[in-house]
Amino acid sequence: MSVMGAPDGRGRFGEFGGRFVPEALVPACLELESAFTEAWADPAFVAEFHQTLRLFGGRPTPVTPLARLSERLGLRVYAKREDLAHTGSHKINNVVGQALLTRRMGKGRVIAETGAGQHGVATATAAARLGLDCTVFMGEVDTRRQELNVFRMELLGAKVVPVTTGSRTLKDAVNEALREWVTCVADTHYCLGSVMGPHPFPWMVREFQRVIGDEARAQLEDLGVGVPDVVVACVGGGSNAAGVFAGFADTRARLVGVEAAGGSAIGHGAPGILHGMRSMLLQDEFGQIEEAQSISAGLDYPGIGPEHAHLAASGRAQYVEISDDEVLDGLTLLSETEGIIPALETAHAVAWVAGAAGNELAPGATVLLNLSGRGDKDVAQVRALMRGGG
Amino acid sequence: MSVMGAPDGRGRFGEFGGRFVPEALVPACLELESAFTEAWADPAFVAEFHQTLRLFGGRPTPVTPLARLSERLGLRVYAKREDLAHTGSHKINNVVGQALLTRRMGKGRVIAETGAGQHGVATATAAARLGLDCTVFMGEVDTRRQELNVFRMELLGAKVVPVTTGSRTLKDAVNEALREWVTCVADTHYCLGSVMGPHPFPWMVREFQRVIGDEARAQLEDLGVGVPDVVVACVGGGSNAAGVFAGFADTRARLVGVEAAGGSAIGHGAPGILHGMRSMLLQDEFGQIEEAQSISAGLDYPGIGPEHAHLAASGRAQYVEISDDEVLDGLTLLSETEGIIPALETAHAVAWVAGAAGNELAPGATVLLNLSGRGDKDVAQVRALMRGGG
Amino acid sequence: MTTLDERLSAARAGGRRALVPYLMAGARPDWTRLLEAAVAGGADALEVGLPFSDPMMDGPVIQEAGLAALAAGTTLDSVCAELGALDLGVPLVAMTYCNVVYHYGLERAAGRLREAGVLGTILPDLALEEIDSWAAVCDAGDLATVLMVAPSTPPERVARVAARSRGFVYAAARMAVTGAADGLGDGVAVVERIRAVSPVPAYLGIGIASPEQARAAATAADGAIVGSALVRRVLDGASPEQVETFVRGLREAIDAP
Amino acid sequence: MTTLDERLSAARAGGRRALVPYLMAGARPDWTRLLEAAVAGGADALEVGLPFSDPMMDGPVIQEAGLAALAAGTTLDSVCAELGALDLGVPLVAMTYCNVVYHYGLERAAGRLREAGVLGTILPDLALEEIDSWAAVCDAGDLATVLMVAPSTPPERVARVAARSRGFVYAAARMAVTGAADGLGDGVAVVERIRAVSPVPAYLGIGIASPEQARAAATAADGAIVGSALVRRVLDGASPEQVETFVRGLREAIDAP
Ligand SMILES: Cc1ncc(COP(=O)(O)O)c(C=O)c1O
Ligand SMILES: Cc1ncc(COP(=O)(O)O)c(C=O)c1O
Repeated sequence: MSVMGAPDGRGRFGEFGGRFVPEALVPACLELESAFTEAWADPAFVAEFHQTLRLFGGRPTPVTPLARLSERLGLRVYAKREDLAHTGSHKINNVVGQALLTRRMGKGRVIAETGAGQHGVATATAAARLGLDCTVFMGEVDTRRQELNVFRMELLGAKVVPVTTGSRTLKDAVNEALREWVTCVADTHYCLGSVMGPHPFPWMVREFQRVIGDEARAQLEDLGVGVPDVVVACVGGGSNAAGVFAGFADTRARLVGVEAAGGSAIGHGAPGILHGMRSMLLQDEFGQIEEAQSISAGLDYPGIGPEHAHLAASGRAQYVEISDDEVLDGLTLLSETEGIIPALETAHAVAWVAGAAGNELAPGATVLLNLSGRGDKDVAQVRALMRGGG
Repeated sequence: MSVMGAPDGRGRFGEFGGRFVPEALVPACLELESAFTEAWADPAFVAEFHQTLRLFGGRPTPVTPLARLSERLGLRVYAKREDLAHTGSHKINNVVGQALLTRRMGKGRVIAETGAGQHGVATATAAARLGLDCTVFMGEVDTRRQELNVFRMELLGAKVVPVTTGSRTLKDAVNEALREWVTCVADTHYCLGSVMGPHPFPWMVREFQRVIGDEARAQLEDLGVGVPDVVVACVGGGSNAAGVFAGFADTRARLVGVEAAGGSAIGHGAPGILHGMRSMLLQDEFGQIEEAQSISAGLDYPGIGPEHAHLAASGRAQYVEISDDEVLDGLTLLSETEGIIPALETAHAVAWVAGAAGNELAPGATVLLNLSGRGDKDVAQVRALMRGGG
Repeated sequence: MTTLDERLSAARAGGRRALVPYLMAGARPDWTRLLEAAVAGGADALEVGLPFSDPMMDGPVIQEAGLAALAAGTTLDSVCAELGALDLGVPLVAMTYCNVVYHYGLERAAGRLREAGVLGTILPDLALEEIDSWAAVCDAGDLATVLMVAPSTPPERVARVAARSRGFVYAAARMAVTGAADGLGDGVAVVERIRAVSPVPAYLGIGIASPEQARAAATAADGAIVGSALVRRVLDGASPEQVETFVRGLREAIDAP
Repeated sequence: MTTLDERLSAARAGGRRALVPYLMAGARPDWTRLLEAAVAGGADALEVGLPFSDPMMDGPVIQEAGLAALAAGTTLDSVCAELGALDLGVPLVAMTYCNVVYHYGLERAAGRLREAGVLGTILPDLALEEIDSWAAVCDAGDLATVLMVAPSTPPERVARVAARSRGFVYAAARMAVTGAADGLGDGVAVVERIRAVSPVPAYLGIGIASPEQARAAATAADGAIVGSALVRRVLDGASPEQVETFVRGLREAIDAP
């Protein structure tokens, strides 16, 4: 397997990945695997995917040279602007792909899990656009924390189901979506939100997201930058990182994934099995999954996509951590110097670049920062945090 | 003067426009007029403008065929997606232009007025990007209604000054910004937010916004649609409408501007002089300016850009009204059928298209809808309105 | 000690329809007494849940029991220690999720479970494609790997699943996670599909809640698995005697002529 | 009735430095008594504000007075009616914004004002480039159009503004809207620039608040305009006597040897 090529027949990236699901879901995963494999080899489907992203999703997103930030840090920083994609983050790439595939499979409904609501809103968006029914599972705690995103999904015609089991957050929303999927695989596709879950999801989602890296590679070429020294992205499940890394896996660019310190599956986790995949997971000494703790809902996941576990194990990518404290500085730095308020998730990557400038990152190094999403969704929270208001 | 060409030497579009400002501001207006005229004729400036919009602002924004809405309405509707531009609306086009011009004029600071905060956030954004100081005047009532936008501006490094005079809303913010400008014209540019104010603002802002129409014209050509039957846009001050109309003024396309019923300067106003311009204004029998009343803050302006007053007088464009009641239906219609939650402002244009389908708009008519901005900013308000929660 | 296959085949040969109640280890401090009560009520084998934080195949009732067990500090070790001290006289099958045994270590987990008297395991998130390493360890350690056949399992796959399953095949009566329901769902068809390709006993579970359902299930298949309906009673505070009575009701329905 | 030019030139020829207090019509029910008090205190002419909803050249004090006047129902007609009934003995200059007179109709407004005894107008938002139609009407109706020169007005433009101004030129002491301030700002330079190109009297205003400033202004220029400092007192409830006293203080400072 080439670096960031397709996984093996069992959906493995090295030791990680696989398909650990109840028998009831195996046929659906197999169906999905063959449907995706076939669709992705079909130029008509690929063209439809790219056309939908172009006409509806706002692609290509630009690569923006960040002159003032660069000067401040003594680096040459470029941002891949997923914040400009429809619905405000890279999430749209994946959901457009999966929604088109759902239609191609002859299914009329999608279900999805969501944490803060970004993937839920994106899924509801793609479903509305294609006329699919949509149900989104969201931890009850999150439905209260993010009631506006719940309302957004409802405006888009989706049904939001509060999940009252377990910790009532993202992890449990995934469980509940999987449980629901068991009951309706025949006519429903589970639109998973990151490069996680059972095979073929980690691979398929990465392929839908690789448009980020492929575009950026060409755009940096056009800008005369060529291959950057470093490509950096935040990592929750790891879809934006996988998408941008995919464009540079075969280059000499250093790949850096930035996890939230409180959700650092590579940094603090151990191999394990959850949500259909073998990967690195936060867990206790008995193999019980622990809850992640992060200022940013989108990084609040105790696992990481299996391909990242493999990239870490093989040394091709490096995974670092940023603590909640450092995140707000990253957010204000980019806002003030460049007029771009990043999502809290994205601010982890900004904070790492700022901290690494001058030491881990040599002066003048070229950095491609994947600006995975815009911060509008987080502004109320950031305000409360900065004012010490909770 | 050709339709939507440059105004005459006094900045008149027919009977409207001009420059009604205190003597202290006249030199600054003259300086701006010549700076803009010269810059706009300088290919280097124009190239920098377009490059900044491309690399930073997310242009070109796509034209999206709205298949499901079209089917629902029996029309062929296309949306120009300004909601995908950086900061979420067309406002970025204008502020990028003015910020670049500010730098070119050797000024280090911008001031701006804002109502709900969209233009303020956009101005703060462009200022941060270019390293300009920025102060935004915002009615005190609005700073309380839109505290998150105040915080956004602050994150971007801008200072927000609550305006406590008059009705403490947009109209007064303009007055206050003009008053402030009197005190600092030497080193400060007033970055006005729409096609209003004294010459050269209405012309200059329209020129910065015409990128919308120029792009859309070419994109509709590429899509095989050619010139649409109708081009429709919502109208507050009128910048997004002017921008998109400019691309089609020389065609046979019908141009329709949609005002909020409670802010309908064409529908219910009379000629008058305010904020440096002669235009159509809501005013009482004594020439006192009345407050506009609209569900959408961005249309809550008692005037309209002078060029629109002229386009209405000359018959080249038609101006219609949509009441607050109809707006929410427009918003949900587009959300559910296409996965795009429009701004409340934009929802006026959607509502007009929906209402006109089948009567004013013949079945099968091609419609270009200028999707001026995204609805994220309005979601909390819409939720409260729909739940009757106020 | 014999294997699960031997034990269950022996019963089957005697024409007996099996009743397999499910109980969650550690859900209550007296959980082992509930196992005894179930045996006294007429269970032929017991499914014992080892709690996992993220039980993706379980509905709300068994989730709740699992959380209670975890909150009480239940671990694979603590369960095995308590089970090892019992002599129930019926075979035990542990039901848990992959991560619990993988994290413990496959060989170590198999050894520890077998040592505690467990004869088989059900890991619902361990699909056929992923089973090899665990199955090898289990085969070597005389621990049966019970696999599931779902209504969605295509015929050719039923054959492979059945062939790889040990002790019995868990026939899922419906496309659903655990939880009480009505009727047998697709259970009869699932059992027929298994029967068509394999001689292995098929026990029908998922949503079997009442004596009537248990009887119908044990008639269509070789046995009935009753989980959430029993666990619900346990969570509601049923005494061991009440548990025994409930199980006896199932038993009698199954055995009625 | 004579023109503003004649009246002010006559005073100037006599060597008298003019004091021009500003008061907002309708800000208080007894506003005309305040005009009388200002005359009694020694005003040479009065600037009378006609309220406008959006007074872009005014600071907070005059804005407040204008809003109070509007709230009390003050209109161009109501002001003219009250002014017409007075005999103040000094020339009146109306200060308002374009829309008030444009909406009323230019000829009609000019006629109505002149009829009420007003000799001149200041429309601060009517720039030189836009003045022609209003100026033509005023010239025809013997109503003076007073224009402003600001510190930012370039020299060649000063000449054009001064040439087009009637009665006097309003020399703005600073780049600011109306409102009390310290010193004369750029006033001396502005007056010099006007003097260099035109014989028209120049009155200095914007931020002239105290007797000392009034004296300095009337020394540098041909007269001093005092607005916000007086209006502040009116809003704070000063009696006509107190207004008279305040104006007299300004007068005495100006006239002191
Ligand atoms: C803006 C943004 N960035 C990153 C993430 C993390 O997801 P992933 O690691 O799959 O890119 C999220 C998830 O919601 C997000 O909204
Ligand atoms: C999304 C959107 N559309 C329209 C408007 C109205 O402005 P204009 O008429 O200048 O386009 C605004 C103003 O804030 C806006 O935010």
